Amino acid sequence: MSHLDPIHVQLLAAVLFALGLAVTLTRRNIFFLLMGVELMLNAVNLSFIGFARTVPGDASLTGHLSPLFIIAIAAAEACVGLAMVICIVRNRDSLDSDAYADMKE
Amino acid sequence: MEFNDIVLMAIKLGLVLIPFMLVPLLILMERRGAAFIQDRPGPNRAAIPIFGLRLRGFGLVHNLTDGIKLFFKESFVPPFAYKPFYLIAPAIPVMTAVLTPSLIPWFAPISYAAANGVVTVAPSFFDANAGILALFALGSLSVYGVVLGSWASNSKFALLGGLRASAMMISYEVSMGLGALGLFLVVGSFSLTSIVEWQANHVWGIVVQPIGFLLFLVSMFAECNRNPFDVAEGESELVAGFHTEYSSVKFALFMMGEYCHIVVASALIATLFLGGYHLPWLDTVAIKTHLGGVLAGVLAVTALLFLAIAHLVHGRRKQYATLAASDRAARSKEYGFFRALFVLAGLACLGGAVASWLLVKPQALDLWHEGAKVYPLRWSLLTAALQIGIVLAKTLFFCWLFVWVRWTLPRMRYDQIMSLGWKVLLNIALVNLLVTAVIAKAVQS
Amino acid sequence: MAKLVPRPELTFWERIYFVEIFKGLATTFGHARRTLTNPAASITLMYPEVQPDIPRDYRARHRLMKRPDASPRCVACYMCSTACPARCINIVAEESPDHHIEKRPAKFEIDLLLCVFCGFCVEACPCDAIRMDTKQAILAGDNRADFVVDKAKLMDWDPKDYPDTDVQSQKAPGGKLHAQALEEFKSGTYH
Amino acid sequence: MLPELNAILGPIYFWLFAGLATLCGGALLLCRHPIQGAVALIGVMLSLSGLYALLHSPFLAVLQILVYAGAIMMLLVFVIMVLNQGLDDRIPRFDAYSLIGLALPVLLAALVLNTIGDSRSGIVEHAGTVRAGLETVAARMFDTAGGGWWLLFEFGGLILLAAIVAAVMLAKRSLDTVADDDQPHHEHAGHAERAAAVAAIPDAATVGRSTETFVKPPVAGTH
Repeated sequence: MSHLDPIHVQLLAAVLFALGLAVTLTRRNIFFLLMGVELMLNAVNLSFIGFARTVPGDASLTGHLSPLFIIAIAAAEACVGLAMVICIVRNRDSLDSDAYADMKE
Repeated sequence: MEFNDIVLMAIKLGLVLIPFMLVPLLILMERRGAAFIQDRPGPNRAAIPIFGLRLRGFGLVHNLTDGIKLFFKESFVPPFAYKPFYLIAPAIPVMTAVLTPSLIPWFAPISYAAANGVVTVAPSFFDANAGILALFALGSLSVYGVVLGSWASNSKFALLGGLRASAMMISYEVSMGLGALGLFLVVGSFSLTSIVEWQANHVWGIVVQPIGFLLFLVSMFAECNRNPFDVAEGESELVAGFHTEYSSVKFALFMMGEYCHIVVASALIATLFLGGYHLPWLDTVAIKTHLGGVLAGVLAVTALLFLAIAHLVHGRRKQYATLAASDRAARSKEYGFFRALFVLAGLACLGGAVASWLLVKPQALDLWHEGAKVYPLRWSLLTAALQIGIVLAKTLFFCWLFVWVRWTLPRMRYDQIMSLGWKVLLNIALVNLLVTAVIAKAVQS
Repeated sequence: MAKLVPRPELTFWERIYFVEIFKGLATTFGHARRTLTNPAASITLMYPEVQPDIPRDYRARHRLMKRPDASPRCVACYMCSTACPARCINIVAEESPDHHIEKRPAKFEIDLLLCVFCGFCVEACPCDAIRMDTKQAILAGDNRADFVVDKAKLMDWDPKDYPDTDVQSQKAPGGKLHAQALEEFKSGTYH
Repeated sequence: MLPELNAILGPIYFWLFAGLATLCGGALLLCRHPIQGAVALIGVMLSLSGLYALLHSPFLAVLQILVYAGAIMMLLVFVIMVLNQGLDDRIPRFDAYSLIGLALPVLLAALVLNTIGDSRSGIVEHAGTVRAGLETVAARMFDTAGGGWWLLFEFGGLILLAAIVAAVMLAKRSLDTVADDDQPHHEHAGHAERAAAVAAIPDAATVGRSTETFVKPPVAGTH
C-alpha cells in the first residue's frame, strides 16, 4: 500500500483546525460560526485517524472509534445549534452574531 | 494482472452504464405506459424516413428528437441565477447515478482457472464491505442537486420546490434506511454480494422482511421524487418545482439523473429483496450444470416475447387498414416491416434455443473452488450474462411499477407526505426493526 | 350556504390504504392491457387523417346566407356588429339597387382572431343572414390577415354541404329549392 | 500491478485531497454567503472522506459522507435556505475584531506546526496497524467481554435522542400550536367555526400550515 507520512496528515489536520478556528472567531454570520465548529471537529477526526496509523495493533482501532463518537456529537450539536439559530432568528430577525449578545447586559 | 482480468474489469465498468442505457427505454415505457393506462395510443408521430418507409420505432424516435432538441437548444442561464451552483447542480444527480451502479452485484462471482490457480471475479465494480452504506451515502448526496439547483435559480417557485423536495427526501431517507436495516440484521452483513448470496442460500428478502420491503419500496418512491410523492416538481402547484429555471442540456441532465435514479432504485430493490441475480431453483450451480437447457429456456421465452410483439404489430396494422388514413400505405408498409423483423427475431431465438439445447454442454474442469466445480471462462461468462439478464428483468419490472404507480395514485399533499413519513412509516420501521432483532436473536441462540 | 358533503366513513381495509392501492393498480393495468392488445379500445382520434365529427349546431366559422339571386340576405342593419361582444364584425353599408331593400353590405368582414364564437350575431340577425353552422371548427392560417374573412369568403359555401331540411340554404343558388325559390323571387311572392 | 500503482497513486491522491480540503477550508473563511460556505464545507467533508479511505478507514469514509455530508450539512443547507431570505446581505463579512480573532488561529497553527516539527521522529507509520473495516470496528465497539465501547455507544444514542427533543422544543413556536390540517373536519366544522378555531391559536396566521416547516414570521409584531 501507499506510504503516507503521518506527519503530513497531522499538518493537514492542524491547518484545517486553524481554519475552522479562524472562521469561528472572525466571521459574524451565525451560520459560519456553526460551520467553523464543524470544520474543527473534522480536523480532530482526521488527526485521530492519522494517529491511528502510528500505534500498533488493537490500540490503533481506538483512533478509528473515537471519530465515530465525535460524529455523533457533531450531529447532536448541529441539531441543537440550528434549532437555537431558528429560535433566535425568529426573535431578533438577524443572523448577525452581535444581535445575540443579550446575555452581556 | 492478466489480460482476462483487464477485460473483465472493462466489462464491469461497462455495466456501470446500464442505467444510462435504460433511460430511453424508461422514457418510452413512461410515455406509452401512461398512454395505454389512459386509453390513448401515445406518441406515434415522429418518424425517420428511410428506404421509402416511415420508421416510427414505437415512439422511440420521439426520444431521439427530444434528445436532439434538448442538446442543441440554447444553453440559457437566467441573469438572476447564481452561476457556479446553477451550472454544477444538474451534474450532481448524474454523478451519483454513475457511481451507484458500480456497487450493485449484477452477477454471481465468477471463478475461472488462470495460470496461477483459480481466480475469482467480484460481481460489482466496487465490492465494498460497507457496500449498501456507500450506496446510501451516495444517494444522500443526490439531494444536493435539487437543493443547489433550486437555491441558485433564485426564483420563488424553484426555492419552494427545492425546500419541499429536500425536506421530503431527508425524511424518507430515515425510513428507507430503517426499512432495509431489518434485512441487514437478518443477513448479518452490509455487503450487497453477501446479501444476495444469503438470499440464494435461504429465502428471498421479501419473504423474511415483507414489511421492510414495503417500507423500502415506499421510501424509494419518495427518494426518486415519483408520483405519490411528486411534490418536488408539483406541476399543478409549482410550475415545475426545483428545475423551473432550467432548460436545454441542464434540464436534460436533471431528467436523466431522475430516470437513472429510478433504474438504480429498482435494481437495488431487486437486489435487496428479490434475490438479485438469483431465481428459485436456478442458482449459479444449477445454471452452470444445465447451461444448455437454461439458455434454451431463456431464448424460447424471448422468442415468445418477440412473436407476441409481432402479433400486436399485426393487430395494429389490421386496425389501421380500416381507418380512412391518408398515408395508409406507408403505415401498412412500416407495420409490415416491423412484423417481419420481430417474426425473424423470434424465429432466430427459437433456432438459437434449439441449437443451445443440442450444442451447449459445458464440461466442468477438474478443479474445485469453494465447494463448487470450476468451469471454463466462456461458460462462466455466459452464466454471468444470463444472471445480468435476470437482474435486468427484475429491474425493469420495478421500473414499470414506478410508471404504473405514477399513473394510478394521485399526488399527496405536502403535510400528508410528512405525516406519513414521520408518523407512520418511521414507527412501523422501528417496530419492524425491534421485532426482527428479537426474532433474529431468538433464532440465533 | 354551501352544501356540506359528509366525508365517507372509511372501513378498516380502506384505512390501511394498501388494499385500495392494489385495487387501483389492477384497474389501471386492466386499461393498459386492453389498449395494448386492442388498439381500437383507444379513444384517441388519429387527427390529421381522421377528422372529428362536428355537429351542425356547433358554433364554427360564420357564413352569410344568400338570396336566390346570389345576393347576400344581409341588409347591413349593424345588429350583429352591435351585439358582438368582441367587436370583430366590420360592416360598411351601401344603398341597395333593389327598391324593396334599403341597404346592403359593401364590406362585411369578420376578424376570427377577435371572435369569441359566442353566437350573439346569429341571435341578433333579424333576417337570418348570418349563421355559424359551417362545421369549420379548426381554423389555421399563416398570418393574421388570413383570419380576416371578407364577404366573398363568407358567402363561399355550397348548398350541397347542407341538409335538405335546411330550407334556407337550399333556396340559395345551387340548392335543391333554388329554381322554385327563384321563380317566387321574380314574381315577388318570396319571403 | 495494482500494489505498485497504489504506491504511486496513494501520495498523489493524498496531496489531491489535502489540497482540496485546504482550498475548501479557505473558501469557507472567505466566502460571502452561508450557502457558499456550506458547499465549501461539503467539499472539505468529501475530501476528508477520501483521506479516511486512504488512511485505512473505509467505514469512517462512508460514514463521513453519510452522516456529515448527507445529514448534517443537508440540515444546515436546509435551514440556511429557509432562514436567509435577504438577511445575509446586511451582515458584513468581517469586522474590526476579526483581525484579533485571526491572530489566535495563526498562533495556534504556528505552535502546532512547530511542535510537530520538533517531535517529528515520534510520529512514524507503524507496521502493525489494523485496517478499520466495518467488521473490525463493529467487533471492537460491541465487544461485551471487555474493552468494548458499547456503553459509550448507548450514551451517544441518548445524546442524539436528547438533541432531537431539544431541537423540537426550541424550534417549535409553542408546543400547543399544532396546526393539524391533516385531520378531516367532517363533522359540522363550518367555515366560521373553523376560522374561529384557527384564530384562537396564537400566531397561527403567521405560522401557516405547520410549525415544523420553520416559516419565518413577519418582522412586525414579533418583538
